[in-house]
Amino acid sequence: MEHPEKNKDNQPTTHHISSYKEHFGTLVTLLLLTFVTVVVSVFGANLATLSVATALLIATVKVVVVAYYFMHLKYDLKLYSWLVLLVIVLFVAFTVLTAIEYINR
Amino acid sequence: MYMTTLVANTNFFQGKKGLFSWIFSVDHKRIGLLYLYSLMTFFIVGVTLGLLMRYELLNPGKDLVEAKTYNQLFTLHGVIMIFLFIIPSIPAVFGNFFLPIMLGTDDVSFPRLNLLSWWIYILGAIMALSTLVYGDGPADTGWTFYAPYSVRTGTNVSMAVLAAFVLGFSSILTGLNFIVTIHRLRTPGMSFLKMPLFAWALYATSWIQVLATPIIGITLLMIAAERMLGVGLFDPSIGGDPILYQHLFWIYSHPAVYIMALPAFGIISEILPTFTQRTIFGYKAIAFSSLAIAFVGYFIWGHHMFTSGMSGTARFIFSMLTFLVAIPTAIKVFNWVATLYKGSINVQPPLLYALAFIFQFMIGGFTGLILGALATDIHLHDTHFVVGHFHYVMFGGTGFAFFGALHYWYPKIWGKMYNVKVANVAFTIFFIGFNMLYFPMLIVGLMGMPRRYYDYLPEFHLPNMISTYGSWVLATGLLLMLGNLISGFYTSKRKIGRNPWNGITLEWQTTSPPPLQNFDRMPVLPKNGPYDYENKPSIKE
Amino acid sequence: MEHHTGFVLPNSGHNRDAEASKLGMWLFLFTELLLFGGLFIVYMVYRYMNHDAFLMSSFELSPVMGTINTIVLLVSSMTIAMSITAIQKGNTKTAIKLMSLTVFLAFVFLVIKYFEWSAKIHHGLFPGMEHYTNLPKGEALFFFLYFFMTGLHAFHIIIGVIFIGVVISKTKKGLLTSDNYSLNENAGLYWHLVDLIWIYLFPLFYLIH
Amino acid sequence: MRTSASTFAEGVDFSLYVITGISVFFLIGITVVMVYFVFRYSKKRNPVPTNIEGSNTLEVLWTVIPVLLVMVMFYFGWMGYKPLLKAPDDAIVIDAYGQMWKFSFEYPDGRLTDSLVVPFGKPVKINLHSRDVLHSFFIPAFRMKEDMVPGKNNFLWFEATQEGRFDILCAEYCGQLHSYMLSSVTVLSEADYLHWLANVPNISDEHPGLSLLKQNACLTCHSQDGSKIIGPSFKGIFGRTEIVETDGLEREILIDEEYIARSIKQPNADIVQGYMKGLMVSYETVLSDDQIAEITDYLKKLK
Ligand code: HEA
Ligand code: HEA
Ligand code: HEC
Ligand code: CUA
Ligand SMILES: [Cu+2]
Repeated sequence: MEHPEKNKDNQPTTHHISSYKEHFGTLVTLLLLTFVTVVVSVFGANLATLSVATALLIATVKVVVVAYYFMHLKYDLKLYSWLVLLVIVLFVAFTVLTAIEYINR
Repeated sequence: MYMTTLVANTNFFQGKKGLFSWIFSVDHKRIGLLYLYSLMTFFIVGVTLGLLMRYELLNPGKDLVEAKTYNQLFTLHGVIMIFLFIIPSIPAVFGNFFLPIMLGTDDVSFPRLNLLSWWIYILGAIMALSTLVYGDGPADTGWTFYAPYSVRTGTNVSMAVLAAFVLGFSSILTGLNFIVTIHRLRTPGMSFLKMPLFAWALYATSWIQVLATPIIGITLLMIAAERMLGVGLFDPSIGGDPILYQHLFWIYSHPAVYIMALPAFGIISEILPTFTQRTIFGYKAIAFSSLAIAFVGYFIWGHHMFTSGMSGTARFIFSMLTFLVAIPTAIKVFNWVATLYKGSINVQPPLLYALAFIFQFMIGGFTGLILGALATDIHLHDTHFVVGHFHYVMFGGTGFAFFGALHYWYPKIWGKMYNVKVANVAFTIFFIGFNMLYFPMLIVGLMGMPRRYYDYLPEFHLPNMISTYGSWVLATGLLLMLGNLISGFYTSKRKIGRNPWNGITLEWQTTSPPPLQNFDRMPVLPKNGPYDYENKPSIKE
Repeated sequence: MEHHTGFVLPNSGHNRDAEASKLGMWLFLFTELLLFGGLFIVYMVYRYMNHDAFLMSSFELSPVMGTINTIVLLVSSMTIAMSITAIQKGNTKTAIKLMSLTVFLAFVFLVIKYFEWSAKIHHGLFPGMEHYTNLPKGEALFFFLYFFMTGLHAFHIIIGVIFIGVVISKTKKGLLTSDNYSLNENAGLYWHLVDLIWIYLFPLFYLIH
Repeated sequence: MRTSASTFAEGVDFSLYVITGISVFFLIGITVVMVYFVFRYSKKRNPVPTNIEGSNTLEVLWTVIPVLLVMVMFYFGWMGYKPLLKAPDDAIVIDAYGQMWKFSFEYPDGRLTDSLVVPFGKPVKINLHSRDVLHSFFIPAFRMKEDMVPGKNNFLWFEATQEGRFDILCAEYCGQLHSYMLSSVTVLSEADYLHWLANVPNISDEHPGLSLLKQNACLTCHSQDGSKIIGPSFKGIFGRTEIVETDGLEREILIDEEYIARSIKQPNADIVQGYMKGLMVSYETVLSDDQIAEITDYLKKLK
């Protein structure tokens, strides 16, 4: 949990510059995933709830990609990734606890 | 870029003068005091409403007001006390004033955001109080705004929930500012594990403020939307569910009770070492238990809904987790008591408040355990036992810690001193009045008197009467205490040095009151942790 | 200022600290995520309780429009990310162009949204309207949530546009440069958040058939 | 503490004693130690403090012991509560309705009452319903309560262990007259209960319209003697003219059959001057047209 010592002119400690190519690659990945989602949901309609689960799963993958590359988590201090994880854990706990109540009614 | 160059011999009261230099100041100390003055104003309004309620409950039947007015009274009392007084109280006043000083820096990370959060707070307060004078009257729903009643009643619920929404933003901004400040601005050499425990407590609190408040924001917004658009979002006739509202409300509002409690724990952890002149017992245990409380506190909201018809599984889980949250609190209490062991104890008003805190918070906590157990909560839910419980933790706990802090840091903030003898007398009256007011509520709750009752059955009369008399004793004590503090401004002759209590944290190394830049010389950290009295740096005037 | 004592506090809240503003931004994003999180919980519970009605209603929405908007937002996310690369490399002009492109895409998103909404409102599906009030159990909830969540999301888009607008003008004035770009980064983070939320809104409302 | 008059009460009281016992022990113990330390180590008696940083043994001890103790508390709380989860199959089933601000009960044979009568020593299951907002069905002597939630089927069951009459209170805030939402449960010996079921007449010879008004709790808001409670009085209502607000516009109307029916079905369409919107809920799904006609007929007679 030690915080990074700032260097003397108070610039961000993380200097990584992502390349344009990396950003473009990220976009292509995201578009592909979107395509898969649409295909699964529109054409896999008979899978019913399963298609929702898949769609959400893919959405989660997309979110991770956006956060990791576009939002620079990959190159930032580990602290940020841990905090994002904390928020996700909390949200999942809220939904799971609420769901337990409704499913067992 | 610029660095902070310090100016000697001017304290933060000097320098710019006039109202505007205060309400537009970005100095954390002035903002802290702005909060103090506004907060005390709302507190007086809130307690006055409380006194009126107690007067109404003196005898069965009507004593003072109509049923509807009574309902509006307790709603406004709850809203003011929760959102305007106790949630901001310690963080916004003492956190703002002392956190940067204790960390050895000159301000919070975002000074302007800090000022903004005070303005938002005032805006929210005006919105909340505006219902008194305009529209269809203050809400009459209880501070919980339970649907569907809150959607149906003709009183001005929309304004009240929007006010709470706005106040949430103020709370979030304070929390955000503190987290960043703690991460970025600790003085060199102060690692996380060398931070004062008050900073630790605020750190844990801030995480709750940031991560829980948005949920209630959106929920209250839904209530407002529902009323304005005339749709029944929580209405079963269109497929909604009133219980869902309760879940969302308590997902925030249970963690919120630790927003109220954790900073108070921090205060106690500061007062005890100072007045025992020894290091705190179990520093790490106290520091980490704050984080544990904050974390576990997120998962136990269901204990407010044990009688709402939740599934057995959910009741089982929520009840069990509720008991777990008592453990870190227990750890704190034991460590505090152990800190008294072999100290050199100087009994002064702040210490009295701290001891009363421990005693009353225990009563509050233990009644909390009784409520957390399923069988007993089925009987006690929504009775005056609950009212007794939360006044014990909120007023007997946080309220007492707040006043303890006020007595503790008074000489530092103003460079003056109140009359200690009068303070001790006021404390005694306050303490007796408090217990006389709230203990009977526990009894009458066990007897089965529901809360939010304008009128009650004759068998509940005696405890209610004692309770109302207690409220008058309490009021006497409070008035005496406030009077004593205020007259200290005018009558104090003694010039207060840097360190009247012989404290060890950094705020005692600077002048009283502190200069605008907080320090007139470089603060020195004790060698082994913040409470290392054996290697206490000597402080020259 | 007045007379100096000649010593300086090492860490000051008045210093420019890029890491601090980034941390602050992330914390703010967390609050936004949980704000929508609350709505997602509402969505989850009501979908569970009114399963068929939610299915029925989602047919009213056009997956084509939804997909186009998803693509628009993803591309805009890339352009803003690239604009940060540009400013880091000192290519101020490119950065401004990329940010303007982001703003343009945001408008495209809003225009499409506008047409979608007007079609729904035309059918009287907006909460409080005649047809809405007579909807069967559950469907009214779906449309309330649809308007509330996409509306709140659109509101964030507008805020984001303003934010990026401010950054563009500051960059133009030369206030933000290759060694002072934390505001650019923060605008980027905010914009990605808007994208993140849409990534979930899209399947939940448009694709659940 | 009140009398305990149900099998459930024993479980509640027992867990209460367990938790209170442990709590009082700790409360007194800790307070005594604290006060003792303050005297023993006061500045006068102990001028030089000793710095003790902590003790891992103690930390473990005072983590583990409370964990065990709270688990004991949890266990008794759960065991005391568990019987409530499932009602015995042979329980007598009674439906209870809550509405602003009245309880009413429906027996299996269709008998309607506004207070509860149950046999001694027999399991009774109460299905809880609400017609408007949240209420809570609370019998302190039985130590039980459960909320009445619109749109949700909650229940509660008990076996009375004492004959007599006990209070029923509403324990969930439900508006203006929340504290007057009272009723009672009378526990009769089985023979008396059967006698009550068979002989005490259910429907009295009062006007059917009046019975409907009573059953639906109209009279908690509307008086029959001209006094103003929550809503306008029913006295002389038929044929009177008054000012109402419709969609924000004021207009004068004459109260006739049609207006009364509309007031019952869509109470918020016309708001009588001086009264509040949103208090009265629609009875469209509760009262049939025939029943509304009965009510109207009765109201006509209330001069
Ligand atoms: C400052 C605020 C605060 C705090 C800190 C707490 C702390 C706790 N609260 Fe409280 N509570 C409220 C404020 C607070 N509460 C409010 C406002 C309400 C009502 C809201 C409303 O409906 O309007 C409420 C309501 C409430 C309920 C719902 C009651 C109902 O409506 O039916 C419950 C039920 O479980 C509960 C439980 C607890 C528990 C278990 C703790 C625990 O954290 C307590 C832990 C502390 C201790 C246990 C004491 C110290 C420990 C020792 C001395 C060591 C020895 C310990 C052991 C051997 C275990 N609280
Ligand atoms: C920090 C929080 C806090 C504090 C400090 C208090 C303080 C008090 N509260 Fe509090 N109370 C709540 C938070 C708080 N309350 C909440 C959240 C609720 C739930 C609301 C709901 O149900 O929705 C509640 C509900 C509540 C009820 C239950 C209502 C019901 O269910 O029917 C009662 C009843 O007696 C009560 C009484 C009091 C009293 C007498 C005080 C006393 O502290 C007041 C003591 C008074 C003084 C110390 C006065 C000193 C006087 C002056 C300084 C000036 C006086 C001037 C004039 C009279 C002109 N409160
Ligand atoms: C919760 C309180 C409440 C209950 C219960 C209630 N009403 Fe009302 N009622 C009101 C209020 C308030 C008004 C006036 C506002 C309005 O016109 O809607 C009103 C208005 C009326 C009117 C129009 C009176 C006039 O003078 O124009 C009629 C008729 C009426 N109610 C019938 C009933 C009947 C029949 C029932 C029971 C089946 C009932 N009410 C139950 C509160 C209530
Ligand atoms: Cu019904 Cu309170
Ligand atoms: Cu709680």
